[in-house]
Amino acid sequence: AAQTAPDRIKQAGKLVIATFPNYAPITYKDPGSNTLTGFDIDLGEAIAKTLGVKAEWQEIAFAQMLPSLQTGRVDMVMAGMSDLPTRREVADFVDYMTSGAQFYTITALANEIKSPADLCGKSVGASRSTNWPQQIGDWSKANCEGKGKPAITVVGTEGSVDARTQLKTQRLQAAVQGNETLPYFQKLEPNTYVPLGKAFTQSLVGIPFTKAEGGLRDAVKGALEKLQADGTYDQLLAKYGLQDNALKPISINKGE
Amino acid sequence: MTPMIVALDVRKTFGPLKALDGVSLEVARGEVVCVIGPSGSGKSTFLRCINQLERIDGGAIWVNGELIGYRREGDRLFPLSDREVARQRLASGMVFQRFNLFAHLTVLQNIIEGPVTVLRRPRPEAVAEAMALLERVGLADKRESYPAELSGGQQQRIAIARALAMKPEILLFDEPTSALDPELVGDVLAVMRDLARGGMTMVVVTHELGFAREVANRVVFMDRGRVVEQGPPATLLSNPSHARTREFIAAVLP
Amino acid sequence: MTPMIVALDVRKTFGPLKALDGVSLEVARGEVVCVIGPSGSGKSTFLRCINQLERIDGGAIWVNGELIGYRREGDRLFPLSDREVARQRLASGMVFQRFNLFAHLTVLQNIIEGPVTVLRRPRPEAVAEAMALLERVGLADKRESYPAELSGGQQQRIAIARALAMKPEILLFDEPTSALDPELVGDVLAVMRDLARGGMTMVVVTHELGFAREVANRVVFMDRGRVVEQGPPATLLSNPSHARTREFIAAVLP
Amino acid sequence: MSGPAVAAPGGPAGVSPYEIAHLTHVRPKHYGRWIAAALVLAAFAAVVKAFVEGQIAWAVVGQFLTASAILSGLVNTVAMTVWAMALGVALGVLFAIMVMSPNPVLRWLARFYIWFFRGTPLLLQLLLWFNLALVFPRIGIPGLIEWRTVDVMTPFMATLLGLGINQGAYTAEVVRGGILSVDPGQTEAAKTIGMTRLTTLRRIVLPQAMRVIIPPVGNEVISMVKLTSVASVIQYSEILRNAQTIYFANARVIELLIVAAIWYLAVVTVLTVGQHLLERRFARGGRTQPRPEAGAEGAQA
Amino acid sequence: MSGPAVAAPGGPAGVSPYEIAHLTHVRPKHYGRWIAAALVLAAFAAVVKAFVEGQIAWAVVGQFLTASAILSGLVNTVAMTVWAMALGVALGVLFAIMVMSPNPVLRWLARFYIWFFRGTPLLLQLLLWFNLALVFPRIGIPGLIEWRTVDVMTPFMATLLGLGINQGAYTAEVVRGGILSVDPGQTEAAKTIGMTRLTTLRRIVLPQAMRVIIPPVGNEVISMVKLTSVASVIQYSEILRNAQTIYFANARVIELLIVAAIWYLAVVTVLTVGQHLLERRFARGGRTQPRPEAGAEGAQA
Ligand SMILES: Nc1ncnc2c1ncn2[C@@H]1O[C@H](COP(=O)(O)OP(=O)(O)OP(=O)(O)O)[C@@H](O)[C@H]1O
Ligand SMILES: Nc1ncnc2c1ncn2[C@@H]1O[C@H](COP(=O)(O)OP(=O)(O)OP(=O)(O)O)[C@@H](O)[C@H]1O
Ligand SMILES: [Mg+2]
Ligand SMILES: [Mg+2]
Repeated sequence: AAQTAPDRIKQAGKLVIATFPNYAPITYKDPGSNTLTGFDIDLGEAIAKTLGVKAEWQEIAFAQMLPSLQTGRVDMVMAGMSDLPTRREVADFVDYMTSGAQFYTITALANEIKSPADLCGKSVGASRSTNWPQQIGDWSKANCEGKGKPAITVVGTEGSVDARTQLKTQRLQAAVQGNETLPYFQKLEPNTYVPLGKAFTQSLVGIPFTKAEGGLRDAVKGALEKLQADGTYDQLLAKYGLQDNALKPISINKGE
Repeated sequence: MTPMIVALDVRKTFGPLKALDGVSLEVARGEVVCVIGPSGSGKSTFLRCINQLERIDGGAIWVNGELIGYRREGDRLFPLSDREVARQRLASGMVFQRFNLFAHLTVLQNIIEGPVTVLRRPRPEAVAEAMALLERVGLADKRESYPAELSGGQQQRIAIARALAMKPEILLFDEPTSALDPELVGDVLAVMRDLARGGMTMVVVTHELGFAREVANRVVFMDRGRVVEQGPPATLLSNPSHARTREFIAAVLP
Repeated sequence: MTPMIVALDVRKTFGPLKALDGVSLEVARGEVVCVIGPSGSGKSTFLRCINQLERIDGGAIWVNGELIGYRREGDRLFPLSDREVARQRLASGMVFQRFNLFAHLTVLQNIIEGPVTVLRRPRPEAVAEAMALLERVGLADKRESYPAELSGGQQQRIAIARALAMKPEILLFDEPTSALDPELVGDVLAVMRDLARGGMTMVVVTHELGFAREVANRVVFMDRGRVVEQGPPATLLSNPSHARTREFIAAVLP
Repeated sequence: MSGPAVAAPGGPAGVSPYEIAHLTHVRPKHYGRWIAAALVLAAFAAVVKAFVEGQIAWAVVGQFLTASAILSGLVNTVAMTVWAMALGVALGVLFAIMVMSPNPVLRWLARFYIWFFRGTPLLLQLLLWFNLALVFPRIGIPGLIEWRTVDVMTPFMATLLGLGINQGAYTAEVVRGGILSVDPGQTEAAKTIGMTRLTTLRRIVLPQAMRVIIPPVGNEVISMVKLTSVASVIQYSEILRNAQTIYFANARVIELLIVAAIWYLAVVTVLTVGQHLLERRFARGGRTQPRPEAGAEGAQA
Repeated sequence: MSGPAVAAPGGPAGVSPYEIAHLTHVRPKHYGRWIAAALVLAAFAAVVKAFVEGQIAWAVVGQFLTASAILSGLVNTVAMTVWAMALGVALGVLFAIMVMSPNPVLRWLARFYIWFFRGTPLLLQLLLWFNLALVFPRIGIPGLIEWRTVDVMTPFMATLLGLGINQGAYTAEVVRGGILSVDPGQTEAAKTIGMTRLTTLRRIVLPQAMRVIIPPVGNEVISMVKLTSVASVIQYSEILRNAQTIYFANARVIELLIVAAIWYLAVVTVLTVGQHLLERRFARGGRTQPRPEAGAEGAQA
């Protein structure tokens, strides 16, 4: 019973989901076929199927997703969105994946920078619409300033793409992006990027719902649990090389 | 027979300046009146008031017996709306010193613009009449030209044809030849002479005293916003009674 | 004494049109020459060639003995640069039909602009001389006015003062009074008469035959880009030898 | 004063320099210009070479130039430019007339519109239209016919309103300038043949104002082509957004931007040509007054 | 034709309707306008009320209005507007003169500049400047003095070049229009007092062209204030970017945009006032030719 969708959704026969295809391999457009692809897309389709409705995808800029949820333009969001306390003021999150912030640099600088500890006093960038810039600062306080070394200069870039371009022009000496996405770019541009150590934070990725949609939230949670039980979830993780990011069991509003 | 134009104690001020300081004048049907006077004496302003390009501040003007620009209610005069003023303007046509032909329209389009857009006449009829008018001013072959392609004298004759196309009862001319080269003045005066002979009521502000002498029924001399003196051209131009008039005529005649 | 201006077989075409079709003319130092002729006969074009507002296509012009607009090398004439042409223009001043005062400058600024910017005279000197010129044209009290605040006659007198401020050896006038109200013409002609008496070399395109008769040493009649006839005013204006001249004079004189 | 010798056509009294009157007039050669041209071309070639040899994969540019996502984005960009400009010009003319109206209510309303929409960032305006449901959850006539605001405010609709209304405020200023540039004598002449204020504007003043209005509006149309890209935040899928979506996946940033630039240049080239044709069309009849010093024939007007 | 009776001043032969000549002229009352004004105000109040009551947290707006990130962004926005506009106007004047030059090399160079920079998206231009290092890793005179391109191309520098050079292309068209609008008689008069082409432009033509140039350039300055926000992609921290940085963290999108809008409106208001003052300053001396039908006194020019 938990996985039945609210009547409104069943009548419409569709689940309207916002995504923004700028986050390979979670959600992106395949340049060849120009179709939406990625782990979130496959998972969203599976959730809709479990609930007995169709998934309808709307492409919405990241910053516009929560307002679109509030205006009722979309029912939920699947775009690798982190479950953060500030975001929980307006939405409830069903967490379905973990994500870690990962330092990396380019091959040209790999001799100079071998581990995260070498980053003190350097410029490190990350997409400004995420909480990574803040996390880099926290890391620097603990691991650079805390040990009497110069602090990292944190640069908020327009997006992860921009961070990678600035790395290539050596405006930045390192960058941070989610450990779920880095392998994709290592494969896309071989011999370019070098990860530095392991992910230095652990956060939860979730699907937000408005506070008024408790019914739908629980239905989706139920659907996800069912997909984990029948193995679909693991199969999809494997398809995109994301086994390290599995979150079991599904939780609600557990992100920090 | 009611006079065509009656102006009674007309006043018009621009800020502190009294451009018209109580002008009274009657013009009979078919009469040709020439207005002369020094620069700034209010000649243009008076014509513009008759045609309601300016709204008067005092006095009243009747055209063809109809009070213009205002509607009487009890003891007070209320201004008419834009639409009613536009209707009243149809009684008079105006020809300007600088021609003011519509620069983006050909000669023919200039002439039929009013009949077609304002009077809602069928286009072919308007064109036929426009061609007759162009014949009359001697410019039928210029119908596809744009104003900028014509000489000043040609432009002014087109301007007259444009005014005539509206079939007005009065034609007002404001120094119609003073922007023309001397050689081109003659053609325009010829057209005006022709109109006067045809019985058109005309008020002409001009410095062409020769024309006034020949064509006008009456000459009016204005100075400082007032009518100083008026009378038949022979009397007023050759033997004016006021000193100011004498002075002016001496200055203008070479 | 070399003549002030020598024009020899001057030709100027605009596309297919021969605006000047071989004009030859000499003007002596201190002479006043009036040029008359119908519209389009090339009078303005000729003045503009003397002042290098147009570059001539054939023939040559000397001003004060100096070949203008070209430099001779062997058998060929090479055009001068913008800077050299500007220097040569200083020999002549020009007064236009439409005055062309600098609209954004006051009367005084209009007059000192040339002396200060082009001749690099110290400002106080230029101002003192400008004031003397303004006295001479009777407009000292208007020095702070903008051109738009002046009557046409006043603007034209300022234009003359502006030309004089450059201390030219020749003054060229292109119909200086034809854009003026008849009452305002007198003042401008008075200033010009005064200049002529002072010995200034002047070439005046004009329709004011009265002025020509009184002031000119010689009158030149042009038609279709050629000089048809020239001579002392008394002869040419009263007893012209060519039919075309007679026709023109009959049309212009009222 | 010596009486002048009347010069017989052909030559004056044998003064030697005057003989040159019949020499050849030489057209200037301008060697300097050709050297300058060569230098400019060389510098240009150097820059092009640097770009060709720089870290840019030109094969990728070629490959995506006609990708279907790029082409459909191009169509959306052009379509939105056309619609938003149409709305902008209509509103611009309307508010320019209002701001010059004798009626103070209309005048102040128009002033407020111009101030407000020129004064707020386009991004905010787009987001406000897109998220109008935050303020008005439903629109229509209550009880009679109503829609959910989010269903009406599609990305297309919100973009159209946002761009069009914003553009209208700028265009209003341009149109006002154009109307002021028309010789007031034209309005007076129109009045004397009995036209009302609005007919005069429509038939006489606006057609002549076009000459002054077209160049700045041309600038604005060209800006608009590129401004549509701001609408990508509310998911209008124009060309730049589609190019970005591709580079998000394949990391070819500069290459995809060059693809977009090539198409933008193509569109702008077409628009520039169109603008020149329109300018020529409205130059018909030329200026109201002949150029100063021009012959009365007006051949050179 | 009957000889006319000469009307003695004071009144004609007792025709009754003529008596009304001495009645009071009433100024129109315009009740309709007041009703319209009331309706407009009511509608306006309703919209404001809807916004106040909508899902917008006005307390957040108040709280961030004077936040230091917002204020420093404002300073950067205004500073960049001033610098980029200065560069844009300088380039605009230069290229307008070049495009009208008799020298064909200069003319084609200027045409290319205008076509290229109007034709490519600003975003691309900014990214190209910012990432110039991809093409030219070092700049300077090889061997003598050299810098790493990324050290020279700071976000400020790249934004300034991108916005200024882009703006120059648009301004060139506006300046060209302005120069064309000046009566050619002014240039001729300047020539006759011996001025060269450039002196004439500087002393006579450009000051008079200002009247036509200022309104569209005013539009462009106001656009520029908001265009600076495009530079956020290359990390220039102007007001909108700083507002975004805040809402990325706290998800108060509309509220922060309203904060930015309030400051933009303030800046635009100041600019509009400045524009009107400048317009008045350059209106000095008025039009070259008096209005048609105006008295020679020109009091109304
Ligand atoms: N719209 C206006 N605003 C202010 N003053 C005006 C206006 N129209 C005319 N005047 C002034 O009113 C007075 C009378 O002007 P009007 O044009 O009627 O004179 P006029 O006799 O036609 O002179 P002219 O022979 O120079 O045409 C002049 O002093 C003029 O400056
Ligand atoms: N810049 C030009 N381009 C083309 N044709 C021109 C130009 N300037 C003059 N013309 C033509 O050259 C001929 C001579 O013109 P010009 O102005 O010298 O005559 P004008 O004798 O001064 O006549 P007006 O008395 O009308 O001033 C005319 O047919 C005129 O149209
Ligand atoms: Mg007048
Ligand atoms: Mg001439």
